[in-house]
Amino acid sequence: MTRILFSDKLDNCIAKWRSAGLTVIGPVQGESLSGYAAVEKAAGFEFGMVLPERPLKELFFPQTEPMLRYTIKKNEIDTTDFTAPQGKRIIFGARACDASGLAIDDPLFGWDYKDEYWFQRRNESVIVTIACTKADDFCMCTSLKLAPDSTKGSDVLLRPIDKNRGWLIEELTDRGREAFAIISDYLQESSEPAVPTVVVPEKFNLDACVTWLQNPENFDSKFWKEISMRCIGCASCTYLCPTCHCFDIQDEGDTYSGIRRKNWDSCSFALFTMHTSGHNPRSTQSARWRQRIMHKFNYFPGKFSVNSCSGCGRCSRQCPVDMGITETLQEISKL
Amino acid sequence: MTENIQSTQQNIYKPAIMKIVGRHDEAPGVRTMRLEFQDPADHEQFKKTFRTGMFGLYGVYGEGESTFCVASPETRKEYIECTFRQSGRVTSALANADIGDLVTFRGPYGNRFPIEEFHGKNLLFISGGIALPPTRSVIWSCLDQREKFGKVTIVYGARTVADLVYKHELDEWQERADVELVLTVDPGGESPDWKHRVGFVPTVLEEAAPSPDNCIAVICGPPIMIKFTLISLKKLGFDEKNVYTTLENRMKCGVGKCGRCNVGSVYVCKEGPVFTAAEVSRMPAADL
Amino acid sequence: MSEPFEPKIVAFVCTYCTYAGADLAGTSRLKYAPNVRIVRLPCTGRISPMFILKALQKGADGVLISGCHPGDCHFTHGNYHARRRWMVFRALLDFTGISPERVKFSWISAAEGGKFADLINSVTEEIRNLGPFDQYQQLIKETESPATL
Amino acid sequence: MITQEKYRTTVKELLASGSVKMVIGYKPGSTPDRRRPLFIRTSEEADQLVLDSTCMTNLSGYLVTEGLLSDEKRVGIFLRPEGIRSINILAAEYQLNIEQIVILGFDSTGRDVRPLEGRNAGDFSGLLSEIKEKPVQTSKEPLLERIEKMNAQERFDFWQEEFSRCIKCYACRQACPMCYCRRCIVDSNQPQWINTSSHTLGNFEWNIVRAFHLSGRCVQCGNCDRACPVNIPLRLINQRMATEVLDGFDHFAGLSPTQEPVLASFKKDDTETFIL
Amino acid sequence: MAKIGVFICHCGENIAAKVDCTKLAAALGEHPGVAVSVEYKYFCSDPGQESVKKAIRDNNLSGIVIAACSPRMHEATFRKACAEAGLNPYLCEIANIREQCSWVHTDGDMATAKAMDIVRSMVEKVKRNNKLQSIEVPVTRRALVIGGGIAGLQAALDIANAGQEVVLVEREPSLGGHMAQLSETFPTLDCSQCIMTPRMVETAQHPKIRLLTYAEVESVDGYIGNFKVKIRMKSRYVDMNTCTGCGDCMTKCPAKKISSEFDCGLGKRTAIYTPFAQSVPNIPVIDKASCIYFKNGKCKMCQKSCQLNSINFEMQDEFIDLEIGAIVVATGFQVQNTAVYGEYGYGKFPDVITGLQFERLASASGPTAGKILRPSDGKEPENVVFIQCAGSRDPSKGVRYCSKICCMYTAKHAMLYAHKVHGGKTHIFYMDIRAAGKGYDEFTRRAIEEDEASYVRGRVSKVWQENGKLMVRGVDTLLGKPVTVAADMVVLATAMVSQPNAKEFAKTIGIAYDEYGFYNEAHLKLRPVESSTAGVFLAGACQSPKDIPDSVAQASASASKVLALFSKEKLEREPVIAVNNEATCAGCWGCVLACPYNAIEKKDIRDRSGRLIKQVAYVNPGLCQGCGTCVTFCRSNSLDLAGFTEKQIFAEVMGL
Repeated sequence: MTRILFSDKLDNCIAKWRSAGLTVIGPVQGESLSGYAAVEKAAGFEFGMVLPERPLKELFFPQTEPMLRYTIKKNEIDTTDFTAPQGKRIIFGARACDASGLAIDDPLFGWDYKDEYWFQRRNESVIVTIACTKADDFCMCTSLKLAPDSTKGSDVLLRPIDKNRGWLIEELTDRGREAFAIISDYLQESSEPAVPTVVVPEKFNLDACVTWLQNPENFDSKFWKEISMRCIGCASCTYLCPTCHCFDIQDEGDTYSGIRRKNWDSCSFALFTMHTSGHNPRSTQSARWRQRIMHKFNYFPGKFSVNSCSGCGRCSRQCPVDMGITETLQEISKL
Repeated sequence: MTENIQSTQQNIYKPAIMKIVGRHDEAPGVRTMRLEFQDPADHEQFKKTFRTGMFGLYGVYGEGESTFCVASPETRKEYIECTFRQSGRVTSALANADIGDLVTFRGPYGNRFPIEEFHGKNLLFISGGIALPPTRSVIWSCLDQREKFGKVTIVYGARTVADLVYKHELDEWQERADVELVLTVDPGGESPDWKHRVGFVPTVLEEAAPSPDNCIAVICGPPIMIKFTLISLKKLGFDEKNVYTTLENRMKCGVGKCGRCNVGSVYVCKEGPVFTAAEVSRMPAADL
Repeated sequence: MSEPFEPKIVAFVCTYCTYAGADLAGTSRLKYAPNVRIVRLPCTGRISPMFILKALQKGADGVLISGCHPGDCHFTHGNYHARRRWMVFRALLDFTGISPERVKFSWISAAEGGKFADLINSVTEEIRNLGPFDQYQQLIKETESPATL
Repeated sequence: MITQEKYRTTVKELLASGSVKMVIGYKPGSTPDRRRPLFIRTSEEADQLVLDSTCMTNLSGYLVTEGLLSDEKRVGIFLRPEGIRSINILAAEYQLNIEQIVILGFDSTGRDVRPLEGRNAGDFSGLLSEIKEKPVQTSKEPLLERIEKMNAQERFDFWQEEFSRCIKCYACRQACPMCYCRRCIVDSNQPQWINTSSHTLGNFEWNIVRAFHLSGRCVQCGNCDRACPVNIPLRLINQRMATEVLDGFDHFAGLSPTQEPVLASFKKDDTETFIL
Repeated sequence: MAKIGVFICHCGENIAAKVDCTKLAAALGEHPGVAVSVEYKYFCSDPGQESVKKAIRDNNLSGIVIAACSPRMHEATFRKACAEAGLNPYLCEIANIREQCSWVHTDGDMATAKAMDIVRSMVEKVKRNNKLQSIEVPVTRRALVIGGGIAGLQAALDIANAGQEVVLVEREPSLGGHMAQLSETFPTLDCSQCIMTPRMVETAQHPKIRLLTYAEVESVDGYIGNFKVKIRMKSRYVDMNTCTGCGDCMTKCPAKKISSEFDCGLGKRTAIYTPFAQSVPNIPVIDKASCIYFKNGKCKMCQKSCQLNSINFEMQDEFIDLEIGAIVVATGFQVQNTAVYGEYGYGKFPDVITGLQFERLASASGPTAGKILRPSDGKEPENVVFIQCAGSRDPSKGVRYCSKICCMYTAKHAMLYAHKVHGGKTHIFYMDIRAAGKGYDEFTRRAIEEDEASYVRGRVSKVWQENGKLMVRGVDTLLGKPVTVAADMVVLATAMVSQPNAKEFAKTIGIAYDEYGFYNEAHLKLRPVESSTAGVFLAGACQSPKDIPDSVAQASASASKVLALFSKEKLEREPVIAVNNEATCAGCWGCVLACPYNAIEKKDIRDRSGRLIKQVAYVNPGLCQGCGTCVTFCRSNSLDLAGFTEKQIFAEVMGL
């Protein structure tokens, strides 16, 4: 027997969570773009899509975020902090790949110096993931040794039952249990089976790829130049990636006061690593694409023991020139 | 998992406010500034953590932050000295700042030269151009406790005589009996009254031929100089493990998050900037 | 009604014609509204669309740009180039919802002190009637770095 | 299909005769409806060439890849009429030598794709003049019409809503053949004219300045619009500006490789009804 | 981040009566970066300036803002004071709180608030000012005068007589220009050649003048003080060093029926020729197109006749490179091709001639030796009709402007005709009589009153031939009825137009021109003899239609400008010029097109091995005038304008 949350009770649950002070966030289909956003009613959700176009990470690591406010006076500078917005939230209907992405980035934001902007939000968010019953040509979680029903990064995993009538509940953490305790009145015991999760075919042999990447000889392989020839060097892959976390720090304001902000930045940009002298350690697009792949599958795991990719496929899905991690790793598999 | 991470309630991106108490020009476009902490708590933190080789982010609000080393030694922690070339937005703003003006400092960050391990050994410092500041921090850290080290040799070169920095300190080292200073400028960079060597640093180094026995080498310079100096040191018989260098990469956060300084699996801002030549040789992405 | 709304207007003018015209208004002791802040440039050819955006970011409710009449440019044809750019940029602003009523262009010669004073008064009045540029102020507010003009 | 086969042969001939060192075309993408840029240097690579109505990307931006044309050898490229206009502009702005470009022109209506006569930029001047006089698309896009009917406040709200989504990934810039600057103005930081932060104000500044820089240069190839991962209808602004310069200055971007840039030139009798 | 001094001037009561200067000074004193903020009654006074200087020295200021009157009043004063106090003069900015604040506002609080903004934004600007050095350009003291007509001669002589070197270039075989073609000149009726030829000779013999006839300017590079000019010496086929101008060759030349350009087709010349008898230099040239040898490969009569062996059929064009400091353009005009007026019958009826042709008829050295004879039959015309504005002031067929000299020369023609043909009758169709000039109106009155010229106010609609007469149909607007005059000859007062190649030539030297091809002066009123390009000056009818006195006056004015330029070894210029960031320049050359002064050049960037990496824009500091039009065009923000940099303006706006 498992507990089940029927879709027709979702409105009650939302109301309950909201009255308990939680902001309820989930997949929403906007007029021209889908993403995760706050809703007041269940009707605001769109569970039918394979994956929202915008990644979940932006709710934890927004594209731009104020950090400090400074005021320059004569012989005096005032600095005040911005903290991440306070308030508990529940992300209802995250995808497993997006939830995994959060877990992947935790060690990065936490090693030695803790980035409070990230952890403030992490600590106040409950991630309720819905296992996927649908996938598209770009999904590749299985290739990353994850799955449509991975629990990584989730506090609760829901498995859909037939005809979208509801979800079987699998509570994974205390935080998840607490959140679902709030709505326990609306949950029912049931033995109804879950709809099987979608089968996502494996696209490449990750182990073989990693071995190839770890071989120092391949750092200068001409493969990099060939594969990245059509890369135009935009940042749509990195910005939509649920794990890419690079950022920039910028001041803006007038000459008397302003804001220091943390903005997304990307290893795809030539200026990312450019020294003021003009020297650029990653001066070509192929060096930058190599960095992205190496970082995700060699360097990052070397440091944090986890691949910096959760297999959502957004990089390939959105690429203006139809590139992406999938293609690159597929090609590496062939080498 | 996330539950275990405890908030330290500290904004790691908030800098300390510093007052400029001294400044002077080293070479065309190159300036040294001495900064003092305004908040004693910030100063205490600095005193606790600073060791030679570490760097900081120096900033001007409205313009941003720029990374360079702490050029003063770990034996003198009452102030911070930094030396920089005016080139970008932040360094231009810093160069415009006057004595009495306020700037910001975040750090010290990164790893350090393990100078305790250098005790009893001979030291060879090799530096080029504007990269003398990090070397200078180690040099003074050692000279301030001179008795703990063996022979000290400094090889320093610049493109032209005008480009040599810390000229007054070069004079001081020149005077000292317990320091051997080898100065050089690139061919064509000499002035009529130049009494020292002419030639590129690696060549001059090979001519000076310091002994690798019981010797630690510290190199700081532009990537191209480091590349050829490493080759020269190898020729002279230095073990890669006894050669230290620093990698200078573009940085923004300084705390291992923003991804900019990433070289291979290394975040230079946290695991660097000090590396042994042995470590550098295993990092193809260092692009030396 | 409380105090009437005092619009904040930034003007970018060329030094040879309009700035001199403004000086003439002064020496003629003409009176006009004190809402305009003038930025002096060598020529209208130097006036970049970027300046307009920054004036708006600073919180201006209106922007005025003025230079020599066609044919009068001290630099022979800086104003002809400027005119094309303005036309294009103005259309762009219009299309993206910044009303042309908030960004005005004029030719004022060094002899037209009277025209300068009249223009400042009429532009000030028009923008006063339009009211504060709340929509833009809202954008600025979102940046957490509020306008201070 | 026939066009594709013919062109495969043409590409092979061009490569075999040594008259080009490379041809830039299309190959199948990761899904049936996607096409990828293809760089053909060998006969085998030519067999991958696909040419059909889904080949939308304007490939001309690849021509200004650093070093590609510096050996003075010729390069072939598949271009729609807009693409030909792009390379005309690139030539007019001295970014490439038009003599080095061998044009493999094509166009499509519905699903039919047909070749365009000619190999050199000059061969298409008649075609481009025709397009200028008689635009293929006569009816305005409904959304554009909707926007033009709005009042200023509504338009402002509409665009701020659109721009609020912008994430400053610069895919629009990177995909645009006209954005060849070594340093983009948004990366120019002394001073930082355009806020790099992707709050709505910064996004608005970025998009409006890019549109200004494209005024009189955009050929409406649609690269930016297709590249935008957050679906901002960027084409509309550029279309609107193209109409503006056509109506105002009779300037049809990319009509010839020697066309004067519209914003670096002027006529003494340019309209100035808007000037007080 | 700097040490700025703010000096708030009361200007007596002018500022202080409206703006609360004390409050202003106190507020600015609290502004970041302001080290000194003081007020004073008159900072422009000697003690005021001294106090500014003292403050600069005592506080080691890094910049100052003077809040006072318009920078147009005292910017120079305070910049000088800065320099005297050891501060770079360009670290001084003026905040205009008088003309643009205290004088124009009534509300004191509002005026004070506005003054505050003005001064603050200036402080923010000056913080970002750079030390600028005025630009010194070395000057080559050698002038190039282009055109050997009266304007060119005058300019060349004036400059040479002042002791400076001159190179005079004339494209025709002889000096003289149009003035040499004229008969007698208004309003004094003195013989044109009598006053012209001595000047030609003086020019040719002047030790400071290098005369290059039958030569053309091929290219002009460089900038004020430092032009590099290439001259094409067209091959004369006659050795200038040995030829004495004896004229034997011309006598022997069998090709004798070539229409003479100098005589406007009314006379003939040979294939080897000098344009006219008094040509300077008096050395013939071979007209290759008409020469029988060049056409058929046989003849060489001239070579055989030449005892000095001066004829050389193998001669080629030669090029001379010159270093030049200043250029006077005196390229003159042409008369409009009157064929556009079919109704006047020019070209159809041989006795319809232009004013210039009439000059040749009336000239003592002309084809008729000064007798007025009809071209058709050589008879003396008894009735002549003059049609004024045959081209001028006619937007439909001719030109919109007034050619300025036609009223006068037509009156002169009527007089000359009356003097030469007793009893001859003249009718002059005119629109208005424009006779503004010293002695001019009196002159036209004389034509009417003493020489009985019959002026008919109205236009001519048609000229046709009837019974051996030219019938001229016009309208007399004063009487309000049509008139028809039977004439023996019709003279058209054709418009003066620019030289046919004027526009291309302007591009060669890099100066601006108007829609008609006349060269633009830098400022119509205040800089009427300077072209839009520094170091290039204008003289004569190449700028606009002019009569002789005006041409001469402008030529002398240009000469004095050249001499002023040559009075120093170096030229000092304001350092407000554009500079390019070569690292970021994309080389699109939009700036090159946008620059009104052709000041932007393409510069090759090469690597160490000399391989061309890219081309970037280079702003020539000698040519740049500092308008900043290029800066605004530059999409990559690579160009910037010293003194009004992007950083400064950004700070000025953001500091408001």
